Amino acid sequence: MTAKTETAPPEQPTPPTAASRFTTASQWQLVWWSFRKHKLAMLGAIVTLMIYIVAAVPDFFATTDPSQQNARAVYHPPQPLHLFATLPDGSTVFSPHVKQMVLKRDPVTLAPIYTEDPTRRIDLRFFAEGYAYHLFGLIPSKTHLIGSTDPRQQIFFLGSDRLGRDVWSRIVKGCQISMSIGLVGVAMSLLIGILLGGISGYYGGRIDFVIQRVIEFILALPTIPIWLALAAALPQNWPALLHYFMITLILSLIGWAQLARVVRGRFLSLRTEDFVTAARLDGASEMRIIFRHMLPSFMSHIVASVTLAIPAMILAETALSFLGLGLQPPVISWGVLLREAQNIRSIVTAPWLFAPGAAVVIAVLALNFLGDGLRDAADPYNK
Amino acid sequence: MARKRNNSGGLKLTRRQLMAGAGGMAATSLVSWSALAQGAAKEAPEFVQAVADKKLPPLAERLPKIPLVVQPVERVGRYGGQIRRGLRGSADHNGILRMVGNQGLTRWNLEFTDVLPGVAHKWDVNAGNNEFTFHLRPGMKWSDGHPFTADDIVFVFEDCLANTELYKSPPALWTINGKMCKVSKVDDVTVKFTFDGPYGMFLQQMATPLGQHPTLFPKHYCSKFHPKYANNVADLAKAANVPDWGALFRLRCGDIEIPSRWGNTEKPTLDPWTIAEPYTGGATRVVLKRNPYFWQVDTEGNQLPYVDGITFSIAQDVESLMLDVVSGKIDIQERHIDTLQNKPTVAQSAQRGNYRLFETINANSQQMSIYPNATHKDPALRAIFANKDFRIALSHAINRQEIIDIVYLGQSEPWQFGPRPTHPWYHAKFARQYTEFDPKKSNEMLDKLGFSKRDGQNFRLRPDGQKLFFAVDVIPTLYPDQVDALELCKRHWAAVGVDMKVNTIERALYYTRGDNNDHDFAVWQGPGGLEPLIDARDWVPIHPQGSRYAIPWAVWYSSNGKEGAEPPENHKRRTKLYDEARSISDVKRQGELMKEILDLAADAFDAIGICLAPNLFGIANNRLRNVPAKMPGAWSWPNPGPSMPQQYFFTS
Amino acid sequence: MLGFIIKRLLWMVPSLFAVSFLAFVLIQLPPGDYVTTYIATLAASNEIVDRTAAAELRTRFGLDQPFIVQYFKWIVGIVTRGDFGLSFEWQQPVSELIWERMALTLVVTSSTLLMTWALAFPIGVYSAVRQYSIGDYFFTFLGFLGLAIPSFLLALVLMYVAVVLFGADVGGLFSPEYQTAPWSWGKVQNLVEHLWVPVVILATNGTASLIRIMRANMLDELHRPYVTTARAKGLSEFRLLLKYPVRVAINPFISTIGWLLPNLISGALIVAVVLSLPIAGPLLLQSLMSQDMYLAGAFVLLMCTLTLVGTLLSDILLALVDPRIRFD
Amino acid sequence: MTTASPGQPIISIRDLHTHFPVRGGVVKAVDGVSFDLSRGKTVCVVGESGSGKSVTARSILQIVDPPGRVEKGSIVFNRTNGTSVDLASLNPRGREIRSVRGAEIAMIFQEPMSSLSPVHTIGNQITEVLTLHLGMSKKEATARAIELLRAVEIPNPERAIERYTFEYSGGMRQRAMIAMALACNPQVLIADEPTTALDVTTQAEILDLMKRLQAERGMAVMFITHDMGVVAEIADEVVVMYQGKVVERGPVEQIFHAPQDPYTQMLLGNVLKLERPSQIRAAREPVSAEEPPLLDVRGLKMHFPIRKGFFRKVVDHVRAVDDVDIVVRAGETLGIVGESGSGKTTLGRCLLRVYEPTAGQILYRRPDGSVDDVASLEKDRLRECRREMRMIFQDPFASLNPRMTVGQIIGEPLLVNGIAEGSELHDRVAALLKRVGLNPDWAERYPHAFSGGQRQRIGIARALALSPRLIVADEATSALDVSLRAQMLDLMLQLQDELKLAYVFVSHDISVIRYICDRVAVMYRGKVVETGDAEQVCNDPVHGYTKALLSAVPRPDPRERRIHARHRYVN
Repeated sequence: MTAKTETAPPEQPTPPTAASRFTTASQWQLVWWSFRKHKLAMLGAIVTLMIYIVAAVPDFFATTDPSQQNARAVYHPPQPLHLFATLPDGSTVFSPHVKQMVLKRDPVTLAPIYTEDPTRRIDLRFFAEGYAYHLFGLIPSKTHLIGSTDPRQQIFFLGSDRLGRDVWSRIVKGCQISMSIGLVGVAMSLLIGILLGGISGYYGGRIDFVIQRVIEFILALPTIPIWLALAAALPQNWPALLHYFMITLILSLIGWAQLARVVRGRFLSLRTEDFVTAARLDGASEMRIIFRHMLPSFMSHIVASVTLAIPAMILAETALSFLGLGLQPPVISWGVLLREAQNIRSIVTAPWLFAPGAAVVIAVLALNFLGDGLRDAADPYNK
Repeated sequence: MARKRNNSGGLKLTRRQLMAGAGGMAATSLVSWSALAQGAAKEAPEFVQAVADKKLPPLAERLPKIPLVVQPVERVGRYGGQIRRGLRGSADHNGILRMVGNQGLTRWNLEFTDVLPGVAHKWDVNAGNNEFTFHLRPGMKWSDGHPFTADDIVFVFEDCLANTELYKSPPALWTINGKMCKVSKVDDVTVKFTFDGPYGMFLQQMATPLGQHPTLFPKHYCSKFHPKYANNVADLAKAANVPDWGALFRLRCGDIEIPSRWGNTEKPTLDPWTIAEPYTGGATRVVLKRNPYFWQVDTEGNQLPYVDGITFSIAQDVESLMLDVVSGKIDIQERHIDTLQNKPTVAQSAQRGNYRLFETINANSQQMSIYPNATHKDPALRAIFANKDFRIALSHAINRQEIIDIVYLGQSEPWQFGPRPTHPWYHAKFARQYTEFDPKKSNEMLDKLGFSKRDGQNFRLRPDGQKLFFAVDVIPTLYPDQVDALELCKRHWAAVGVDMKVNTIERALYYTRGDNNDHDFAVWQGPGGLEPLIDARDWVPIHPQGSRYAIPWAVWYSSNGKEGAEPPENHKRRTKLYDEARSISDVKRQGELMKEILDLAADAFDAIGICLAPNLFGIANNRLRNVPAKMPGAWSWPNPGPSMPQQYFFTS
Repeated sequence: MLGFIIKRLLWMVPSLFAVSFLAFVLIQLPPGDYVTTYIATLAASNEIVDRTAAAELRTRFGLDQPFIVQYFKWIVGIVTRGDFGLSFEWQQPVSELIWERMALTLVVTSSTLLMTWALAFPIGVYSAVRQYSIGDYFFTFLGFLGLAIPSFLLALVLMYVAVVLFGADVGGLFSPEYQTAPWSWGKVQNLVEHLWVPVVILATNGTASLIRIMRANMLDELHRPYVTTARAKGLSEFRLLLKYPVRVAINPFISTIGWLLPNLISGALIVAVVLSLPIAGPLLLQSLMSQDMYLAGAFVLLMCTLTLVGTLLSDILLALVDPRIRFD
Repeated sequence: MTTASPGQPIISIRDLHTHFPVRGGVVKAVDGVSFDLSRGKTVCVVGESGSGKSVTARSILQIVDPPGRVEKGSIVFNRTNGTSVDLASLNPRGREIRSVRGAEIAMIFQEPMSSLSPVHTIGNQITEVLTLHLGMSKKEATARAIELLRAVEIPNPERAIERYTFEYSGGMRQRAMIAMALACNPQVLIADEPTTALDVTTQAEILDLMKRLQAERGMAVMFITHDMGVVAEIADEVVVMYQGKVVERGPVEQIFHAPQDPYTQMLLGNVLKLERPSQIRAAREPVSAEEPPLLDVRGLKMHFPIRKGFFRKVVDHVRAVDDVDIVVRAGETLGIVGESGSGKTTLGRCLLRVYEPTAGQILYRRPDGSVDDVASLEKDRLRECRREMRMIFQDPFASLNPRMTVGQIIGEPLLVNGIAEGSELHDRVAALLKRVGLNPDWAERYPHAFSGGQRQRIGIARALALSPRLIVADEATSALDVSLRAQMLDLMLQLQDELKLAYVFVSHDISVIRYICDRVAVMYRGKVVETGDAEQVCNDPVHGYTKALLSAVPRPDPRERRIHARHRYVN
């Protein structure tokens, strides 16, 4: 038998470098400490957190009802936010506002032309009163993070679309669907993946053989045609929520087989670990072995792969929407918004309609950085 | 389009000029050929050389004795150049048809008001309106130089359309009372069509794309794939890897509306240009080249077409077609890019792309017809939808001007249904009733109808306690503007307490739901603005797929009362009047009948309209001339074909 | 090894039957059929298909027959005659349609693959060797960015920029004058001029993820004892990296070569649609959308076959490059 | 072969410092080391893990893994041709140091499996050095490689060069490594624990080989090891390292027989302690052979099927345990000794039915006198038996769930068997910790806060939690440094006294067996070839294999070099 190299110095009460809190640090604390050192991952975590806060209460961050059309503000260009105003006497005061713009339509080309009206500005304030909504779908509220002091005056931080709907508010609202579709989709593939992978890996033998063949078969099916066919096959008269759920399910079809393989592999290798054998000899039941001893051992890996799977889902949703098979308006998701922007018209006359693309890129980047950092920090014991 | 026709009518077609607004009229006349023949007939330089090399017979031998003389829109042009145009990824064969495939026995004038001689240089119609004798042009030839005669037309009818292996049943256009017309050869250049009953619209139908069968199959070529004339068809089918001779025939000779019509470079045609690079599944472009035997000349005797050929590039995505347009890689295009929403973009890039915009007169009447299903399966909803006051209330609740401003860039006017304002049959009441935005009135009416109770969200409740709610089917991929307009309607209706769902569904499902009569409401574009008698679905319940306010009634009509549901008196009366108007050709009488129909339709108020279908646009390269500044846009007038692209030319 | 291959090949037969059936079911799943979509497509330009004509089309295509009969006819045709049926839309034999597009499909996808590898390998190795250097961070960021941008968005914007700002000719793979010209130097050059835009777009995404994988693989191998052994032999760093860790880190890629086979067809789908590339992807998409059953079915079947063959190929390749597996 | 001036050392290391900058500080892995290597002499660098011996060796060739780097000091390399170079001052990536590596100074490593490339043939890896440094053609290099393999006694070298690493056995791999190192006739050979991963008999062969080659070539050898027996066997000079510093150096005789430094003395003391039976055991009453056995294993077989092909058909079996009979009596320690692959670990695990035995009986006498066959027990009854029969694992890292606190780990058997919970559980865990010599307050800590020895104590506490009667200890001390090994064994013996425990002690280490066991079973290829009293088996073995095994173990006394004259067992 081989002598393993031992890293800790011999027989000292506690390793000398360790602070006392290190000794009682649980797995998650260790992961956190190691994760914290990753600057990019921390940034990703913060951005992700912010995005999910926005996704939780999108209406609070919106300035206008995202479905509110406005005939006088079609293809309204973005209005930059000015934080300070210059008073007539030349002094500068803090007074958030945007410049008002007036619409004229070119009689020949029909193109909307906006001119800034330097004399008029729209004053803004924080926690302004705006359109009514329900916080978390329950609590009625009218408060918005920022809004015009005059609720009849619309503001367009990121411009408006062809119907005069506020792009910023729509991005914020779309955030809810897009971010949750990733989360729910991954949760579903996780559920199937862990269940089947776990059964396969823990029990092995014939069940394993069957599940492995099923997984291989599913992996052999080409994804895109299946997506297309399934998405096209969805009964379109289903309620939006069910439809959304099904789209998510279709997207999660990509993920589960891969995840099941990972889980199986983990289970297979853990099954022969000494500490699992020890637990079995301790008399722990199968369930307890799985849930108390094995599952925590790869939970952090699962969390990392889940984090990395969410951006794939978000991108898949946009791709499906691009093909016209994903969610449909009036549902607002980033994919839907991008599909609406997906034309030469937008590039030429309203490039700000691509702002949802930036939102996708930011969200995907943040989640990838976060996931990458988590993956590196996932196993604090094997350093 | 052809339905049951059983009335007879006058012979002479004397419609007034309906579209005074249409610019530069391409008046074509039968100028005496002898007058022209004296001048040196001119032809394209490439043919001059070919003739000199004896590869081609001289022009005089190639042209018929009586060629069609075309009056150019602006001026006599010059030879040369290649027109660049775009097709969408697939199933866009009609994009080629519209440009080159309009060589029927008759053809439309530019104003879409009258039929003019086409392949036939004249015709006679009997008093019973059921016998049509067409006089073909002597000496006319297919694009391979083979003579075109009455035999070709007889072949089409007797051997092809009547062959049940090729056509299970003959196309409806050629049948009256369930029987296909008899086509007989009088002599080489005379052919007679005999129908079982009067057919007042026959000459117009012959000018539409579906009426072009007589000139579609050259006997000398297509008989090679017909078992009656060839005994090796089974082998040929096998060699071509297709299951039977029918498939082989369609592969080689095509049909009016299938891609393979443009997939065979060998098939002779009567078109100004013939296929040089075919339209197949793998094609990235389709190229057509000049037909040396084309049978039309300009007023100076120059053989048409002026332009050497046409290149259709195939864009998988409409956006790359748009890109080609704005970057000046397309010479003429309206198809796929002509939505109003695209207009600012296209107009702004006109200078960069070196093109100008021309206008297409929308043949449609209504931009978005909202059809409440008056024959809904659910009795409660049926009672509500069938109530005229309910529909009036909904109509008054719509702020049409807002929809026009936002969705249609202010380019339209509130409108219900019927012939367009420029049309002589324009019906003011049917077109304008209930279009005022009057939520107060709407609320009063709805209250009176028994929907006065409201729920927690301020939506009205039906007397049975359920929320007043319905879904409106719309196809987002087909008409994205309608989704936008419906979103606005939703808000307008919500303001009067009516809840509606914009039911965005995929197109196949839209049809399936319609066929099964499953829809609450549905929207579609309302056709018939310029051809109120050819497409009358919105004022007469005759179209089993299009008359969505009452599909079972339309089925009842088209099945002669065997299927569907019997319509109310008002509607039945309209179908009767319609049948009568279709069988006659006396325009004045037609107008009277039509007025009666529209009176009844206005009274019934079956569907709710939003606005007059706005005119669309197309682009033409600044060097490409003789393109009318205004032309109709319709399937019956398959733009730009009837504007005669063969007389377009490039300035140097 | 030979026995193994034969067994795997035999195993493919029932798999392919199952897959073909599933493919058929999937294509039939959406409501309506080819004729419905055909009518709807034409309706988009206000063109009207006659009701009787529609019924006739259904009879002609056999769409009025029960599903299982349609499947049976199709599969018998394939097995007995190698006949994949007639495309409803094009009235052309399916195999002809697919083959027509295969050559260019291969050109696009394989040049994408080459570019992806040519970029990803050196960058991945660099990133791993210089872990946490500025360069590593730069490429990591770039890699993630490449992963984050939806390819269709990139395609559209790049296409617009190339066309409008640089006057490039992007749609398609050839200039008009070369479209149908026989192959020549000029045509190849022309192809290369057109190829770069789609290849750059297609490669962006693939390269990004490949860099990540290569970097991770390399990091796993870099600190293995055998690398130290090689260093103790006096090999130069460059030679050492190339011969040992890179050689081992590359094995996981070889195992994915097989997975790329079906990608040859469907991989570039979305980008090809945006850029109007005359390759297989858009045809596949179109056939699925219009429910052109036999064409779509043949595509799906072809891709499944390629997946299965590819997996087998991967296993064989992996065994060839990795003696540990060969002798297992 | 070399005729340089004998007085001058070939390598002279002075005040070498190699540091590893880490977050928040610097680890001084080598901290002012000085010693010399001379031609034809073997210098053994000895020390426990983490003492810096390996980093010292790597510093010579400048192949310290990043972020480590030579900070200070000189490594002067005096060539035979009279030139000298300070290796420490060379650019680690430069051409100069590269021309030294492999050509003039060669190195071999501990794990031949992972130290050789898995995807290149052995021949390829050897010829590479030859073409690189000697500029040989491919053909010449191949011929030379075959010659080299023959020199290291690899049979059939012509075919062997085409083979891959994994096709070689452990000893062969190390031979191939040596062949590779010797390819360019280096003047210095650095061997970093080259025999640690090998069985003793194989180790003996490799040591023999190295000795012979050194004699033939007159190389200077720097031999790194933690095994004092090996040091005594081969060293001319010894350098003892502790925490990056040289604590003592001198001729082997002096180090072993007159050690000056307290650390050396402690180290040797521990080693020598294990050369004799334990004092604790010596003071005990011998266990009567008449007593009914606690565990009576009869005809135990454990065959693992070898499956092949697509349908996973069983084509053969690995007979890991093949018809084994052993007896364990209450209060005694049975040692099971054997080399890797002998089936001893499998046997240990079968006793608790971690594996399902293929055949045979494991008769276990319950406290009430009834006898259960563990091999065929029902689930519930097995659980009861497993409370009385416990296990201690080899790897103190892998056997403790890193995600549970020590208290949870030790309390787990009490909890799941419903014996204690709440504050009672807490108290019992505290008592157990105290019993194995750990601070009861540490129950809240996680395993990562403990050193290897402490972890092994936690493992013992877990085994003790259910008041067992029999403990199977599977290589319980192999992962520990020698200084900890004796402590751990003493603890186990104490506990045996206090709790009347019986041990089945599985080990490959004869000295450990001799120290702790009353009786010994020697396993070879799945069979027990010899059983008997520990004294008798260790001192006067009967079976040929046992003789070979014992004689291959190097004694920690330079005066008793005997490996060369060892008994060789050929089956």
